[in-house]
Amino acid sequence: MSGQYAHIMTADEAVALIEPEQTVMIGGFVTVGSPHTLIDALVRRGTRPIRLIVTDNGFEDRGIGRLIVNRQVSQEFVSHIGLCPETGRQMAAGEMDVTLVPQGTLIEQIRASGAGLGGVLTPTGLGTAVEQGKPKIQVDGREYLLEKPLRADVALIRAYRADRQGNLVYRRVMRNFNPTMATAARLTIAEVDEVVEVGDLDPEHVETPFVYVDILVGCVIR
Amino acid sequence: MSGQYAHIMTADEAVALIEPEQTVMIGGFVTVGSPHTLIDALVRRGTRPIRLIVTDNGFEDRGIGRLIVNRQVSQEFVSHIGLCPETGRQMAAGEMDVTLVPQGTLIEQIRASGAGLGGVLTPTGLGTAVEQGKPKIQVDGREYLLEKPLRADVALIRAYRADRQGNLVYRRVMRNFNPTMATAARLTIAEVDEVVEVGDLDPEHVETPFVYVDILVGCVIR
Amino acid sequence: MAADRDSRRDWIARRAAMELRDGDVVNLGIGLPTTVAGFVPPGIRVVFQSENGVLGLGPRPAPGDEDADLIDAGGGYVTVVPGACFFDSAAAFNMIRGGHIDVAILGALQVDELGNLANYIIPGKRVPGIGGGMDVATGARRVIGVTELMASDGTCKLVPRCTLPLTAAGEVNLIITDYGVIEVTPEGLVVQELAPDVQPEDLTSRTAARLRFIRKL
Amino acid sequence: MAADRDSRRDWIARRAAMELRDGDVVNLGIGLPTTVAGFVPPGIRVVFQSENGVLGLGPRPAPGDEDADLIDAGGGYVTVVPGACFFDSAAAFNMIRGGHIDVAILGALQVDELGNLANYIIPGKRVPGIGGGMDVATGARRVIGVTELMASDGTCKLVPRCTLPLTAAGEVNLIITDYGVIEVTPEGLVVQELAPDVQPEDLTSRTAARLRFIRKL
Repeated sequence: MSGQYAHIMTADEAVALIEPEQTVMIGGFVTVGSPHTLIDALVRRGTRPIRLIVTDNGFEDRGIGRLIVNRQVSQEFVSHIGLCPETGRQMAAGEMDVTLVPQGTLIEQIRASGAGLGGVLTPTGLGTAVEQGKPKIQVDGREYLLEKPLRADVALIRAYRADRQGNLVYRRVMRNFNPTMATAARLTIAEVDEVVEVGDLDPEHVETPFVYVDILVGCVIR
Repeated sequence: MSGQYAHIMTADEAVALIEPEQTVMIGGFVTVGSPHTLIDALVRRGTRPIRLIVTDNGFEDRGIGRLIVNRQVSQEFVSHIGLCPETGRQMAAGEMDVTLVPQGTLIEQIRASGAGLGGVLTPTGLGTAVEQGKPKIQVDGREYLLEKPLRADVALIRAYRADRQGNLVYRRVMRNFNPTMATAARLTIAEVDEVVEVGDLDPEHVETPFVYVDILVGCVIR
Repeated sequence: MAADRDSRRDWIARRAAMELRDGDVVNLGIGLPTTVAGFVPPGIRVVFQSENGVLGLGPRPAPGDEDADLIDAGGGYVTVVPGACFFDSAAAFNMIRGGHIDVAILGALQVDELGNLANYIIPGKRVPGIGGGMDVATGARRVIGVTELMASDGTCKLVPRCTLPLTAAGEVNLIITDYGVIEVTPEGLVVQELAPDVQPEDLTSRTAARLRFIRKL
Repeated sequence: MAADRDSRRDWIARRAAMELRDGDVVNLGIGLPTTVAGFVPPGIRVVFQSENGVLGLGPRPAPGDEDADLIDAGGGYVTVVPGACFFDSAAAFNMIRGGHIDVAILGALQVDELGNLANYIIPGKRVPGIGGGMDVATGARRVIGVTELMASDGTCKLVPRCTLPLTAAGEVNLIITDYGVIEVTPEGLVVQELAPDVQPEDLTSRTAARLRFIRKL
């Protein structure tokens, strides 16, 4: 964000900024730390097709799985889909293009993009199906897969508290992919429990500096 | 660390674990966040030659520069040496092998090592003397330098508070290279203001998990 | 060997827990591996890491005490012990891939003479995805595969070469099954211990993998 | 052009500050660039980042109010403004290299027609090292080079091609000197503005770099 304050708006207003064919990152791990208010608004709006970068699809009736069930997703990079069987059905039917990524690779690919790096050199996936079609790079006699950065048009993330500038703090394992995704999208929309005044967050404990956050949306407890 | 508690010892006992020819990372940025008690103990002990990985050399009479002036350093990876002219003199005399590294590359090289990654793909240094002798990798039509991971035998770091397990918290810009260096050495020795009981640090605010910390040393305020 | 499945699985988990050393940092896979936490011997204190961002997992919370923001990588509610800490996924996987996890205990669909592990795709069934398993198997200092020897379809999971898609190549150090404990060495598989009432032939007759026996068992 | 050096440098810094937009995140190099912070126009709020791990730098502290753990990348004591935050060097350089800094204002030893910047090695003098300058020059969205046109040895710092070792290749967008403001475009250098009392010939007679003038100045 490059204004003095982050924009505060409703979830419906925020997700209206997502356009068809865009790539959207969504935080959360098995629905914990997912921005449910934003996801539900995106389901209501029905924007399609969109491409997703997520660590898992949540459940068919909660979290990211709702977007899958609503047939809004044409393509995704994802690590785990087991709790949302609809994904497998749409894959098998050729309706969704799903790239499975080791979770530690996926988070580094997102980080690389936000950090201006050209990719990730990881040993994970060597000797497995994951290595297919990817360059292998030798460094000091060891082999690594080169995995490319992953960037999004919009990141939908979840945090615990924000100040009006957009500085964010998290709670427990709500963190997961959220802080990294915040850095890797052109537009980052954060769903938070509470927005406090600038100066009310301890500068020692801010985990996402406000430069990464454009829009704040209140969390609707379901 | 793989014991239940970190070892607590004096700075002199701790630096006695460093052997000649070893590579030592030392945290701090222009002496702020440097483990001065440990550095001073290492100067007293006089272990030489050692190799250093540091972001700067501090001053000739304070911080890492004291090791240079005491002629304990044969080789170093470093980003800035301007405040410690003795470095330049020993370089010119062929007494020290100094590799200058862009600071953002240096911290990523250390992180890569601690994170099990094969290196860093960075645009920084392209078209400059930094690129000499290094592989260039094309990713999606853009060029990056491949910079290798940097690993140490021992990391000497500075934190603010620790619990007895070795969980660490920092204060203000004391952080700098310390949290990352903690992850990238076989043995990590942390100099801290205070050691508290396990459970007395807020789990939301621990920045260096105890798995990275082997030894705790009290900070001597000078 | 105990006849009922629960007892056999408990034996595997208890035996795996005996591999843990005081102070170990441990990552447990989903399913059978998760149950290992319940068998850590008295006097041994280990710390459990979960790749969704917590070091210092405690037991399941009592009903009503669940924290909506505190689950493990299997999606179950957990607690934390004193000295725990939280971090994001990037830090969690740095810890894993960087070799800072002492022991990973993972389930297996197949494991072979080379220490190859296959544990994420069952042919003809839904693909659950990869998750953190590849990183954990690749990064942990010591990888222990735990599994019943025989799959429910009657095939043996200990094989000369995995035929299922691999999770990690050559990373498994020890295999603990309901028939015994098998070490993966550069010279092949070595049976270190047989489960109670198991004879060497019970094992050799079921697997096509080449086995050596460490001594008269 | 003001005759005394301090006034000329103040003009450069004030002019550089006029390039800042409300809400910009700004990284300032050591020396002349640091003084830009004192000239930010009223009504414009910018946020200063320092690569040693702080976003939201405030003014120098009053004597006696220094915090030993709070310096900027130049090593001077600073304060922070409300809403500031601290982070480690890895996060600081991700912010820089990842394009999250709107404007970097950097000193120059030489700058050339291609937007190449040389600002870290003076031949025959001690090598101070590289520091964060290469990352800042490479990563910031907009790079403004600020420098007196003439070096103390009488040579011009604005050159057709840098002869000193480069800090970054082709990254400078705007050059602000005590003779005027020069934009680096794909078609070469374009003088956008002359300093007070400077004539086009004052500039063209001193530099061998090819200059176009945006309009009658």
